[in-house]
Amino acid sequence: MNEVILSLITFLPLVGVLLLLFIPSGNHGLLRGFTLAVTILTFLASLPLVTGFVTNADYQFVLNMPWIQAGPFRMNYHVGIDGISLWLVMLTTFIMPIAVLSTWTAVDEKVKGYMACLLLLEVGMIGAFISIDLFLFYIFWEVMLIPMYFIIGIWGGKNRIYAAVKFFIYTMVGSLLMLVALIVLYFKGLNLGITDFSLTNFFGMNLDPVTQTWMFLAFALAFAIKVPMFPLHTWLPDAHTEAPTAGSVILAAVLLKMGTYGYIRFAMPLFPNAVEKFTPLICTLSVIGIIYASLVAMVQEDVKKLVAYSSVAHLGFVMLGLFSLNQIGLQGGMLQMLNHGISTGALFLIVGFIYERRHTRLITDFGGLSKQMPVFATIFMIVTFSSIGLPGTNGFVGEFLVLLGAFESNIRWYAIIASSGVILSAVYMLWMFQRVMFGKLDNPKNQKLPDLNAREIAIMVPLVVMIFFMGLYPTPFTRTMAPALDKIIQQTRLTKPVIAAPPQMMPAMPQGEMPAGHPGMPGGQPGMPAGQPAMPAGHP
Amino acid sequence: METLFFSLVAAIAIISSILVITNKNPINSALSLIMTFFCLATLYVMLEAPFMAAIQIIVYAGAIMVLIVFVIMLLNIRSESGRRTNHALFLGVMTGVLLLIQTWYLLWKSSLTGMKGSVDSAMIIKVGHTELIGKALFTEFLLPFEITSVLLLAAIVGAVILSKKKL
Amino acid sequence: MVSLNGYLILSAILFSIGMIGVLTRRNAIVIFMCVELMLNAVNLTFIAFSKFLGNLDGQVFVFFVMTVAAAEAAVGLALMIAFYKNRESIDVEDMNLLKW
Amino acid sequence: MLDNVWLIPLFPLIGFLINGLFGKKIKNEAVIGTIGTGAIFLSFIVSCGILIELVRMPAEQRVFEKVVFPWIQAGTFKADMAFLVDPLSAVMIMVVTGVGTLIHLYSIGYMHGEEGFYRFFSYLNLFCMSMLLLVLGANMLVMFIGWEGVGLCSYLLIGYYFEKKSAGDAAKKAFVMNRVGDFGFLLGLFLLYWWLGSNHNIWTVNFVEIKAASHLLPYGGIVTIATLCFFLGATGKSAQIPLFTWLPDAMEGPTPVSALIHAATMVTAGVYMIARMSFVFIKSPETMLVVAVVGAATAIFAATIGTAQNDIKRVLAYSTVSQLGFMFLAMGVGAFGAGIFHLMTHAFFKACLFLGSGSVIHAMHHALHKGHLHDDAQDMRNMGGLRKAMPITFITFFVSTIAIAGIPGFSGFFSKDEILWQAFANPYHGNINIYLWGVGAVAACFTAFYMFRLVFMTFFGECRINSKVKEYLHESPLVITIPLMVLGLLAVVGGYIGMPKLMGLLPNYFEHWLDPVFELANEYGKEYAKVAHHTHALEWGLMGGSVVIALIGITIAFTMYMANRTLPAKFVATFPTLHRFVFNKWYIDELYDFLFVNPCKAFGNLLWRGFDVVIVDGVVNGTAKLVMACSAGLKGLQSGYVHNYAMGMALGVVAIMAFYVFR
Amino acid sequence: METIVIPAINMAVIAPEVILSLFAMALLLINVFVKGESKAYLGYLGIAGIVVALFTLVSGWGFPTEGFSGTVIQDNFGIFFKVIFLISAAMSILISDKYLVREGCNQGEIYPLILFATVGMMLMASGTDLMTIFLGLEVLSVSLYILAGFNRDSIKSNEAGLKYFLLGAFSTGFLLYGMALTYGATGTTKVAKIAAHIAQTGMGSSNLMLLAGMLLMATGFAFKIAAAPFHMWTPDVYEGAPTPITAFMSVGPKAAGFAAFLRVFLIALPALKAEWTWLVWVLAVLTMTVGNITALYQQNIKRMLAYSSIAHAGYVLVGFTAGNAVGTAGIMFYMLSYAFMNIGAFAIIILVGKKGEENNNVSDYAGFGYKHPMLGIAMCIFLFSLAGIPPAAGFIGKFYLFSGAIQAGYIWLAIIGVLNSAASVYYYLRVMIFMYFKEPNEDFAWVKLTPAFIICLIIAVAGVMIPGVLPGVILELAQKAVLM
Repeated sequence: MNEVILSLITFLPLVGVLLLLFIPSGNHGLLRGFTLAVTILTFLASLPLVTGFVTNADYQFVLNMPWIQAGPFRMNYHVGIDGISLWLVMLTTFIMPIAVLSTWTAVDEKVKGYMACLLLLEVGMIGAFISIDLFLFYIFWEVMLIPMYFIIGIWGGKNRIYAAVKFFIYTMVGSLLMLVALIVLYFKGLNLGITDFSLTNFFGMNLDPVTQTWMFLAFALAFAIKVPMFPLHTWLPDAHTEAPTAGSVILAAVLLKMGTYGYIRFAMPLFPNAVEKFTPLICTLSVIGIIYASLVAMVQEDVKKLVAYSSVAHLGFVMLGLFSLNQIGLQGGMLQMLNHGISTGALFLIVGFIYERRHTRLITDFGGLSKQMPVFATIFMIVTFSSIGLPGTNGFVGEFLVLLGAFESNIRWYAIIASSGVILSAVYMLWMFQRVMFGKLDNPKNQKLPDLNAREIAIMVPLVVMIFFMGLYPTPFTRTMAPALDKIIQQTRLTKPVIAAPPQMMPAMPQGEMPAGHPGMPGGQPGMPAGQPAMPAGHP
Repeated sequence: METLFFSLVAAIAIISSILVITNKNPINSALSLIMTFFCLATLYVMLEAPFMAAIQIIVYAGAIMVLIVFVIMLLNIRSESGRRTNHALFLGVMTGVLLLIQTWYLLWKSSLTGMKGSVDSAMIIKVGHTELIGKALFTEFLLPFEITSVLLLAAIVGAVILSKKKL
Repeated sequence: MVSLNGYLILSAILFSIGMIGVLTRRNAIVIFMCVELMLNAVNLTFIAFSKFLGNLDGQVFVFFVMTVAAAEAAVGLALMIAFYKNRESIDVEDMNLLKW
Repeated sequence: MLDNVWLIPLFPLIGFLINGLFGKKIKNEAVIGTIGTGAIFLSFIVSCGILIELVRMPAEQRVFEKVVFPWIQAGTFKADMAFLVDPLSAVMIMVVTGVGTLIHLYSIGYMHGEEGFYRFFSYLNLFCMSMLLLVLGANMLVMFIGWEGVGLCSYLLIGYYFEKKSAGDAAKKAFVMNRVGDFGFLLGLFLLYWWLGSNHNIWTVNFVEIKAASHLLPYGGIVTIATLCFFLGATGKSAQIPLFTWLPDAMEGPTPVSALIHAATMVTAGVYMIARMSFVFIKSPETMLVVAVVGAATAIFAATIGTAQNDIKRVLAYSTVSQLGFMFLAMGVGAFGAGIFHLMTHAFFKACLFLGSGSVIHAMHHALHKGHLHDDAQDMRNMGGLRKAMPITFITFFVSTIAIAGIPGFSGFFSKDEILWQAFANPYHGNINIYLWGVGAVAACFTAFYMFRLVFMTFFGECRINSKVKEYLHESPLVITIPLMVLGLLAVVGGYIGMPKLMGLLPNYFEHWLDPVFELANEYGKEYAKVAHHTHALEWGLMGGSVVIALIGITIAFTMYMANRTLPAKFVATFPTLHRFVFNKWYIDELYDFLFVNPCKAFGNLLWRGFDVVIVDGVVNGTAKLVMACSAGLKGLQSGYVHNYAMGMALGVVAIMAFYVFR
Repeated sequence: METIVIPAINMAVIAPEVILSLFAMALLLINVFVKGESKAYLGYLGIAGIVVALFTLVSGWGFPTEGFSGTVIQDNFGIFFKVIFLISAAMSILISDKYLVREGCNQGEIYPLILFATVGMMLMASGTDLMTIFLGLEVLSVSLYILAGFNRDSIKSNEAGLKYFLLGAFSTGFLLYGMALTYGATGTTKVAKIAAHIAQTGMGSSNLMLLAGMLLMATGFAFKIAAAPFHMWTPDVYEGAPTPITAFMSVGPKAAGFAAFLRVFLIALPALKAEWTWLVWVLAVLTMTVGNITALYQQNIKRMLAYSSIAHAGYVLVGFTAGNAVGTAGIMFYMLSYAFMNIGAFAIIILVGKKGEENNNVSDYAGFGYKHPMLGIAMCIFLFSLAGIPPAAGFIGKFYLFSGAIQAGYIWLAIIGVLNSAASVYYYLRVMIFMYFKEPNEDFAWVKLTPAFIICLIIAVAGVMIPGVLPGVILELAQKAVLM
């Protein structure tokens, strides 16, 4: 059973698509209901992953079958999850039903195709998260593009074609270069006697630094575009603004995670030397991204664009966390991924709600909605504050750990600058919130707005619950991730940190966490001296 | 003596071929082309290939050129109205000259490296050129020979369907 | 006794002239004739080689080239006639419907 | 009992949930009010129980930590949801729950008939919960929850009348400024955590553990940086220079909010935080000095502004800022106990004052409303002579005013005088302390002045309110006056538990009570303290001096606003610029707008319109355009002419040959 | 005078060719008696012939046999390519009938001519003597000249035929000159013997005559496979020729060209590998880039696909550059999948087209995806496959080609390749933009699907998707068919 669960949840939606073809296109209710059922079923089917997951660093629920064997190539259908992918898969399956519900009424033409696209998208996303075989990963990675392209292009806003094409080609360029790097990697490995594309073969190949540099760049570019990192982000606002609500939600909640996931899973552990070389660059870009995106978000007139830019900032935090390369930072990064998935997803839903009602997203068209739609106001506020990172909500835990981790590692100064992003995020979010929800309800069009209906509340409730749950009790997540993250750290760190005896006052924590590097530790970590000037009288 | 004759023929061939491409009137071009063919036939004879010379006259000058002339007449094409633009002309000539220089250069530099065969003039005189060719055609190159039949068939069919009056 | 190079260079000259013709003339038939000229130049090369190598493959090849030339002539002229029917011209500058 | 400390924040949480989720359905104000008040009252009971239990314990054991559940665990980092009970937090919870209960009660009356009644109470409960988390938090992170939580609540409550743009702006301003502070707080936390961990492998944010490890911290250096960061956080929360401008604007909120959040509790969080981490702060003389100076400066600065305001609540707001300044002064000079003491007394009388002003505004508003007038119900120029109309309010208000002015026998005197004395006598800041004292004294003088100005303008003289609504003015209902009376009483007697031992009437219970908390700090302090001996005479003298100063302030107020009403106008006429500056709060808001807000927006616009769209996207689309241009060009080559194609081929051949033959 | 001894004739070697020729002639005869619509049956008969040929062909898999005194060979390499030719021929026949009727040039001769062309291609693929290859190429060309100009009444068709003819003859000249020089340099026209002679005399690039021969032959083949700068005829001819013929031309002859190209260069001229590798490298880059970039601007979908086919020739040349097992296998796999996807696309173009080559603009596809969901999906599959996006065969093919290049160390070539295919995505997407993102401007005539088309499309889709998801088998076969 365990072996097939992953394949099951991956291809269940595909089956759904096939069945969908037999439903008459006219019968929208049935189409929607069916799709919802499929997604929910997938979610339920994915629950055993959590319950059955054993907290250790290994891949679990592994299924490894030969797939293509020709010439020098061996590709296997090799899937499995560890602490990292587990939660991303869960996030995906969790978001999908919500996404389906979100455009229940908004999309009322070509419903069949729409639902089919959503389901195909789910296939791609889950597949990418669970595949261990690099080739398989690439396949799924590309497959994701197609349905998203159609979702944006067919059901999107007025500038949708530009956005869709931009999205597609932008991503294509990066991923194709990654493909080249992939093949190079494989042939390099072939000389070292690897037998197939399984990721696990490629660790510790100790490629020469130059090769690593090039290949890291190729991988990093592909993922940086998806993240998106600072100079490569411009596709995001367009895609987000044009996409229908569900599209934006999935894009923000899951697709962007592909990039960061790619970093933590592939780019970093595969090319340690390159990572060491490029950490400053990437951190710089992330920090620029944080500040830059925040400032730009501040002056947006379009709510959706604002949220889009805010997610650029949030993912900047994630990247910072990942490249702090210590347990705290990585966990922070991972949590931040999930949080961003939930909070920003929720924000896009909210924007969707008011867009459905008013068919405008300009901040200036709103104002004083709190009076008219209190429930909406409450939820909106909760989500806003979770996105700002208020303690007690999920946003805080992630952001805090990221900054702490970064601060602990030798990218301290970036952390300090990035922390100011915390202020900026409050500025732009609250300003937007105030202009939309506060003030006089003077626009006559707004005076008739109905408050959230049952469906919309049903959509938001799970998200709100998650916001608080993850904010108040993130331990289940962190605990399961820890071992896998440690493995990543071990693979990525060039000089392995001295293993610290856990401080006395801390009760036993999972075995895996022990080696989590404490950069500052005496003789601990190469970057430490670089960090010293930061602390004038710091050291005894 | 022979060299002199060769140079004479070669000169004629070259001149006539130049006429082919300079003549405004297609008919004249055709005639000068036939002239060239005759020269080539002569050279074939000098190269101890009488049979090739014969079919050169028969097939080329006889069949193909007649066909061409016939078509020219049929379509009664006047001489070209106005030449190509000068720079196109210049470019063409330049290209040709360049190619010539290159080929000339590399032919000059290179010698005959192919493996020598058994056929020499004595044998040709003894056996007879036609027979030798025939033998080659029907033994070693039987398949290509057969292919030509398909080729010609296809060509005929094509010619017919393209130009027959009523479908 | 004329050297091989004599023949080869002669054929090279003819070949180039033929090519020039193709590049500079506008009348389809003339262009075709120039192509024939090029083929003949090649034939000369073949036969010269065959003579000096002392094997007949080259001459056999020439034989086939002639056949091909004949076939091409038939088809080509047919095409020209067909074109002429529709266009009242076989000037290549008039073959400009298909471009870009 | 101690084990049930978690109940304290729980009750308000429950209250919040009930009112927040079902308040709209309940509608009945009585029920909602009872739930809200009841919740906080229950925590008050529990707090009392805890206090009593603590009192019973021997002094040195009075530290208790309660872990509720593990919150964050990541690598070495571990933060539990844990509460710390010790004398300090005991005092705080008493203040918070006690004053909180009264203000809840008051609100029932004050907010009567507001449509967002339930909303108000749920927010209020939420605030109490956050505040209690803040004071009870056993580690910096739990404290930080509360720290931000109160920020959130103040945001919500200031923005309570969200339809007023000013309210929205004020709310945002408050939150953002707090955020700036929080930024500092976080950095300080990072530094401390990282330094202790990396150098001594003690990875902790828990106060007790840090205290245990504090001997490892160096004097100055890293600690200075860290504590300065923390202090930035404190300034944000407690409205000190430079981050004080949000507090006056915060008066947009309902008056009970001003009383609870912006006078009694939240704004004192910064003080509390410093007290909580006294053993770290004391290790950095520089920081201590900065704290003291900033405190003194704020005290005088805000006081000056307070003298020129006409809005009754704004005057009180500036007075609050000024009083907080006193508290920081106390912290800065190492008089932690005194600071906390002033915190408590201030909570009493300032809450009383705010509620009193609320009662006045309530009455005024009521009256004006009856008369269908639209005069400003908060402008003191419309008031006057209210003492006849609303005696209870007047008495309580007057008592509190005396208290804050520092007239002997009232609580304010004991605390403030203690601070001034410590400022003078503190052993840390060498010879600056005389200036600290001087500034403090002047500030005290101003305090007395503007407070009495307020009283005179409001309650004395003839009634300046539009005559036809005079008869509508009357005392507020009991539910409002009861809290006033209680607080008024506390304002009088509250001080006696912290009576300077000099007077010898009573032992200074309060100091002793807090000693176990601060002794370590004083221990460290000795490291660089210069012991100076001050005679009792001197202390007596200064005490007298401060009294005199207060009296001077009062007399000036009297002469200007009772005896000779024309003086203020004259004054304004003589020093127009000065007055304009003072009246406009020294143009600080404008300055900040000019320095930070507008540049940010402008820069953001530049980045977006200029950089993002033009350059970044321009590169992308430019590439596309370029390729398309090439496409057009190549398309042009495809001329459709056979000889061109042939030429292409021929050139190709020639080129290839050339490359190979002549290379 | 001695008698001529005819060497043993091993018919098995050329059995498929013979069968096809016989069927072609039979069709020519029958054609006289069938009239009008029923001419379609000629096509089906032709397909029957192809199927028979196919079976005889595959039966020879695994036993390379020479024949006709070394002028022809039947080896896996040849067989693999021949299968491609046969498939493309069959599919083109399937889609031609409807078109011919619509365009009013419904003459039965088209089927035998397609078969003749196929014979020519097969001879190119299996010829081991320059003469065989040359003649096969001529059979192919002559038939194609006719087919291109097949629609006599359409000026475009005439023009296409004539242009193709003139340029084809021109390029033949170069090819021949190259063969002549090679002959001179080695003294033989047999591929194997050439290699042997080169090997034993140890002549290499130093021998300018041989070098020039190689280069000129390369240009000749480059013309056939439409590699830049010898590609310029392609768009015009593809646009002008009858659509089914375009489909056929874009696949079969290209593959045949590659077959001959590969055989001559890999078997006869391995000694010059260092030389021709660079030549091919340059050709590949030029071809990909020119093809893709020019395609971006095209409005006429036939013309667009013409440029795209140029680009694909470029990709295949990448595999050729590699010149290793992976690359060659990649070429075969790619040509096979290309046959399916391209002919599939053209089939849909025929369906959408109207009389007189109308309705061939990209903009005419507005809303097509909604009018005909199934056809729309099929078109998407073909286009995505052409764009090289998984899980379509096109992707696997590209993957193999580029892998070959990378394995041989031409990483930059691979990078240029992938960047090209990224650019190419744009114009394939453009079609889909019109199909799905634009509302139908005017509702066009309901496309009538004949069974032939349905079969053709099903085959095409299957041929794109199945190798896309499970390419293992075919790749293995391709590996077995590699020369060397």
